[in-house]
Amino acid sequence: MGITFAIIAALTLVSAIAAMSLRNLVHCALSLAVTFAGIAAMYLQLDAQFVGFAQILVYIGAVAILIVFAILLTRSSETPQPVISRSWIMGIVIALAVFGVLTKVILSSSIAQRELPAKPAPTVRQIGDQLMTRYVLPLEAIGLLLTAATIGAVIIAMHDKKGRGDGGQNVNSTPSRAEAHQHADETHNLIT
Amino acid sequence: METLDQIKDRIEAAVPGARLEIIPNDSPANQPSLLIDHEHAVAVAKFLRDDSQLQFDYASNVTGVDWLDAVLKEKVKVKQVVEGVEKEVEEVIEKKRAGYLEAVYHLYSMELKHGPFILRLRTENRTDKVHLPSLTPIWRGAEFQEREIYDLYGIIFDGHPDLRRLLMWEGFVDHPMRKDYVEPDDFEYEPTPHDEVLERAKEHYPAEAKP
Amino acid sequence: MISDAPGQMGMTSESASQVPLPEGAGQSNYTVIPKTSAEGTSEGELLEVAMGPQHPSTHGVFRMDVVLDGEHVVKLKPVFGYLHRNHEQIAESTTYLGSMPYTDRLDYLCSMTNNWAYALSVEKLAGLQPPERAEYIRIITAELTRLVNHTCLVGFLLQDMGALGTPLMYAFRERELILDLFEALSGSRMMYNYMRFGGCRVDLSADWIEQAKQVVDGYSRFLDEFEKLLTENEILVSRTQGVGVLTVKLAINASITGPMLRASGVNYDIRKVDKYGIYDRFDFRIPLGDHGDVYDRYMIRVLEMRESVKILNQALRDIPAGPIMDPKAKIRGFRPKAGEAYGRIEGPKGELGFYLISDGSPNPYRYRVRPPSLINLTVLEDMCLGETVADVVIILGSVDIVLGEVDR
Amino acid sequence: MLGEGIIKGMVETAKNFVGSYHDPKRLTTVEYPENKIPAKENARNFPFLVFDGVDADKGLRCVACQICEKECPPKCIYIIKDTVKKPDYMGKMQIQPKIFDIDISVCMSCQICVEVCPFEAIKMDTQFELSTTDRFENLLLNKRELAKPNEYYHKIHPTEATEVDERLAAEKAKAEAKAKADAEAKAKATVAAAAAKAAPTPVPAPAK
Amino acid sequence: MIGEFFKGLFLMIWKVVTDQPDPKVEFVSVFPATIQPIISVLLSIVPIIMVFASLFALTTLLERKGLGRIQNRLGPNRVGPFGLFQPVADGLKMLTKEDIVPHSADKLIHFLAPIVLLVPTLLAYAVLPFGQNMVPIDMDAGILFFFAVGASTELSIFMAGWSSRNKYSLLGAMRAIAQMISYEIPLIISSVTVIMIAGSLSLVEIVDKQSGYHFGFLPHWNVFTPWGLAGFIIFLIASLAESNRSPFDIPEAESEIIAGHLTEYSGFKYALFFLAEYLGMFAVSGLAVTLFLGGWRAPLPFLEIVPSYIWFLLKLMGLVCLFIWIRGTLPRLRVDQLLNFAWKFMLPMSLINLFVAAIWHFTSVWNFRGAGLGRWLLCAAMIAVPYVWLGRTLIGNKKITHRTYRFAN
Repeated sequence: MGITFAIIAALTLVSAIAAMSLRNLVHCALSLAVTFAGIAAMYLQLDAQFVGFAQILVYIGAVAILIVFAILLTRSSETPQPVISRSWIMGIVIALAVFGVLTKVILSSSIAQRELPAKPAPTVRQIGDQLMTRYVLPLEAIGLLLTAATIGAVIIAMHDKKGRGDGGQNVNSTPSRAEAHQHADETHNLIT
Repeated sequence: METLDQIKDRIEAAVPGARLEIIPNDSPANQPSLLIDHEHAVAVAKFLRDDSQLQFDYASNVTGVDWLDAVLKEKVKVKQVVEGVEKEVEEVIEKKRAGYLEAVYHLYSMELKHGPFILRLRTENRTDKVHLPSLTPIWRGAEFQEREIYDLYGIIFDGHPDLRRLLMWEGFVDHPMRKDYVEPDDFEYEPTPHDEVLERAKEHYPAEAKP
Repeated sequence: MISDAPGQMGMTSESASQVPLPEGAGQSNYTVIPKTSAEGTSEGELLEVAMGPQHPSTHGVFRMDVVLDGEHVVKLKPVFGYLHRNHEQIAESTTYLGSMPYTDRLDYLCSMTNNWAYALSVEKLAGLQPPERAEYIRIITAELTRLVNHTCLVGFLLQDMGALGTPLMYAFRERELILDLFEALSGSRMMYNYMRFGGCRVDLSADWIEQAKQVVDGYSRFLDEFEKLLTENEILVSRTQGVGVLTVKLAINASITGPMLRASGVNYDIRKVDKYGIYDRFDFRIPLGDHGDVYDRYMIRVLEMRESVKILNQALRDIPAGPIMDPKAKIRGFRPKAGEAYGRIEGPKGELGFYLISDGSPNPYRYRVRPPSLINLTVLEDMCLGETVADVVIILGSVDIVLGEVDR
Repeated sequence: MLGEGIIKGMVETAKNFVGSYHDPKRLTTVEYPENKIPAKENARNFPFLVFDGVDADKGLRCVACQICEKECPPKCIYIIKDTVKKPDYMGKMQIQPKIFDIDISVCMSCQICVEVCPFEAIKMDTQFELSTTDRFENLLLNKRELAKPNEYYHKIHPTEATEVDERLAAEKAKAEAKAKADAEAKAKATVAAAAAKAAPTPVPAPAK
Repeated sequence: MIGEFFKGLFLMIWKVVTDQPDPKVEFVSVFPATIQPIISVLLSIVPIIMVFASLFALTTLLERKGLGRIQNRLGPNRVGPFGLFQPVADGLKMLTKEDIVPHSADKLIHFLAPIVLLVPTLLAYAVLPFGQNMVPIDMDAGILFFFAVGASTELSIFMAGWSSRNKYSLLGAMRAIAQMISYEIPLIISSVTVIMIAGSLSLVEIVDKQSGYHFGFLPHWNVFTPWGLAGFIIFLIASLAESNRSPFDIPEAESEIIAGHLTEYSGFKYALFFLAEYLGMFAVSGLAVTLFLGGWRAPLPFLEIVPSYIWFLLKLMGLVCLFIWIRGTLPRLRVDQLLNFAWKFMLPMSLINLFVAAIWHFTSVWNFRGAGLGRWLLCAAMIAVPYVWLGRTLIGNKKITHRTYRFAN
């Protein structure tokens, strides 16, 4: 519980709150990225290099960008709602209740009772070995799932492209010039 | 290519009711032109474009001309009895001509590689009756040039798909290529050898132009 | 676009921005047009971008109001006039000779052909006939101008494609040699003011012809080098082939001229059709494209340069001795008879014509330039629809415009 | 189409890179203030007025006929005639311009003034380093600034200047010859007149 | 105290010059124990920043001169001898320029973007082994760290583009992100081949695996294997795209979208972007050197007397010169072509390359006569055939052909 941890935790929390409460969606997304970075920093502080870097690579490099893209590419749904919901008391009550239940469960579970094991030094090689031996089935299952998702995404994207009408190559279909093209088409066949 | 007279006859046959007039050209270039009336302009143009022997598929140059009100002097040979003998005497007749705006189309054929064939359209006057039928539906190449004529001469082309000013900005009032166009005198003052600009600027901005 | 009925909920009544606005960005310059149902199925909104007049690749102060769907163009309106100086009005208020230097400034890359077109028209109007040597000189200078223009154009086109100036610099290196020739001949590097009604201003020296021969010999080597650098380059090929296609029908109907027309496959070259000057004495061919895309326009220009080199070789070999001015021509007090004439030549950019009406006074009554650059832009929108922003730039580049001529 | 074109292009640029070090033909740029490209003989920039002899005021060839002023397309020449005739460097009485201004910020170097001048008085200069800090006053050149001696003209356009000098000399010789002939004719006429006066009654050719 | 200080300093410099291990030890021990870690860290960081910042200055000059020569110009030669002080002049100009922030910009994010770009770029240097005994941190998952920090630069480009409130900036940012995400995949997969063969994520170990020579002269660099060569080329192309260099400078395509996300930046912030871009290019070239070109190892045995970091820098500059050369030659791709190229060519090729590397790994047990050559040829063929096929389909889809032209008389 060093000072580093305090700083990182505070940063993570503040940015997480900002991600929830800011009104501008892009600001929210950027705050979320800061939260991800904070979590990665915590992993690193725990000497979990691989997980920390994977967190940065996946969450900041991919997920945050994905969110940002989603915000940019979809129709803006920035409705000028009031920041605080009218039923905020109910919300707080529910949040506190959930928090209490979770705390209770965690504290009463066997994890909390167990002694902290000696600090392991998991190298990447060990993680890899474990993944390839003990956890090979889950890994394969995840791989299959992701492949299926990728193929699905490709199919959806291809469908969308067809719907767009040959990438917009079909000039004649645009109405602004249809008239002019008509004039051109009126002309007879010509010349080589 | 057929001569202009032959073409004129053919057009008259093909487009009944078309009023055509050959405008001679005295210069060594020898490029006489054909004046056509508003009502049949599009039909005549279409005939010129589509006729198999003419095929004027290419409107090279489209432009406007401004003719002010003028007094034309014409020399006419008149037979007169002078001193009892009949003689031919040249007499100068002065004719008043009302001004008009004119659109000139130079047509060529890319297919048959002949031309030019010059088509003229005239407005009735220079002030209010300045409408002409647009030939852009026949030759797309006239699109920008007709816009330019509208911009610089103020001929309104009926049937033009997008008749806006081309070179001057929207909101400009006059038509700068007209012969009676008066340059605005509100330019930035710069000393020139003649200092004409200064003189005019002084009139325009009496207070500011004083050095 | 804010709906006035407060109860009406739904997507259309929201702030029309595609992107959430940063706070305090009320007066943003975004204009977002909701797509009408007729135009497409995609749910995206359209973005209107004004490319120009200070855009780096509009070749001057030219503006295109482009409406984009993502990166694809759905509407494009060219806007002209930023360089308008009413050239025709100026010419009508000065003498016939006095507007010769102004023609230099129309298309400042090909002043010689501008001079020639104007001189040709005035000669038609006044019935002058330049002597043979002058005709040869005119052809030599015009073909050199064609080399200059096409070389520059290819350089600019590649610059627009993002080749960081290397092809442009090679092009300018060669252009420099030709400009040196022109400077030695006419005294100026760009504004030649060289042709006169009924001939040319200065005679060629034997020395000049030797230099010109050297330059022309070196030119085919340069073209080989240039083609090695570019023609087969996969990036260039994949960026230009099939982009900005112009059909034959549209090209003819829209009065497209010059290399652009021939890239669409129409055999129409005024050098062959009108045989103005003495072009019928030379052996050269007209390259024709079949696809009418940007690549064809690029290649037609390269091939035309090779043909120009051929013409130049013949002209520099055969040029006869003799006078260079029609003895009937007058410098002072030039007043052609009343009448009109339209003269045209095959400029490097297309048909450059001058339409003159004389009323017998020293100034032309009507003076009109038929600007090939402007008229070739008629089909810009047709070529660009459905292409991407990057293509718009190279399509514009392949049209070959000079704003001095477009806006006049 | 599998990358050969790109490799070819790369080879070409590499050739140019190396070439720029050993082949001076490739490197066309000139480092301007230190090196200058020698001016071409036909080069033209802005007009100047030629004077003969040593005195710019006296020797000016210009006789203020104002043709160039009329013909100048951008109207950058401004001339006011002197009201009195002054002797030129040869001592001949001539009208000279009182004011002769050229606004070189307007001038477009078209050389039409040179072509229309019947007196070979205005010629094109090759001087191009004319930048100043005041675009109004310093770019308006007056008669004094414009006048340059005939030797300078010979220096910048030797061939043309020689031709001009020959033509002028020929014209002068012709004029002198004509003047001489005129003078002789006049003299003869006067002689004849005198003779005629001397013999008041017209005597028909003596038949005797 | 002072004597020890200078002695330590001298010893450190001597050890660096002669390429000995642990150069910092003596010098750091001069200081009190409490600040020793900080001194040690500073001694690692400061030289990196100094060296690469000056390398940046040098490269801008080199680039301008080299491009000039490629284009038959002289290049900058006015400031100082041979224009050597041109970068200084440029820097002064950048610093004294007005810092313009658009009125409607999101000020905070507009301000943060260059910093957020520069910091991860600098962090990437932490794991690169610059010399035999010079690696700031020998991290177990070094290469993963490199890619992790590299990935976070994308966000800053988005920030720059979005916060400027300029259409061109936004377009540029979108293009940049699309491009960087697409090319990150081949970049990573092509480095995975090396990781697979070396069996480690640590860059130091990867360099160690490339020691030794075939036949006494051909170094054991990965680039001299079929998968290594293919991987190197893929890596190079992808790193060109990652660092937004021509022909992939689409995010900054000046002829289309002015300067992309940099349009609204000026002065010092622009300089920071510029710096970060070049530093990114150095970092990614450094990684290429480490992965494929044997890192700091000398190309020939007798050249090992030259200090190792010199070799690293030489190889790095070689790659940078290659980048400059490419920049001076090639036109730019179009966005859709760029993405097509990434997904339809680079990605399959890098996957095939991964497979080939596995084959290479398993065939290493072959020990019959001519096994080495056979293995080499097999792997080369396994790369060349898909290359030709993929290349043809990529072109075939767009109906790109060699054209012939008609002539009319």
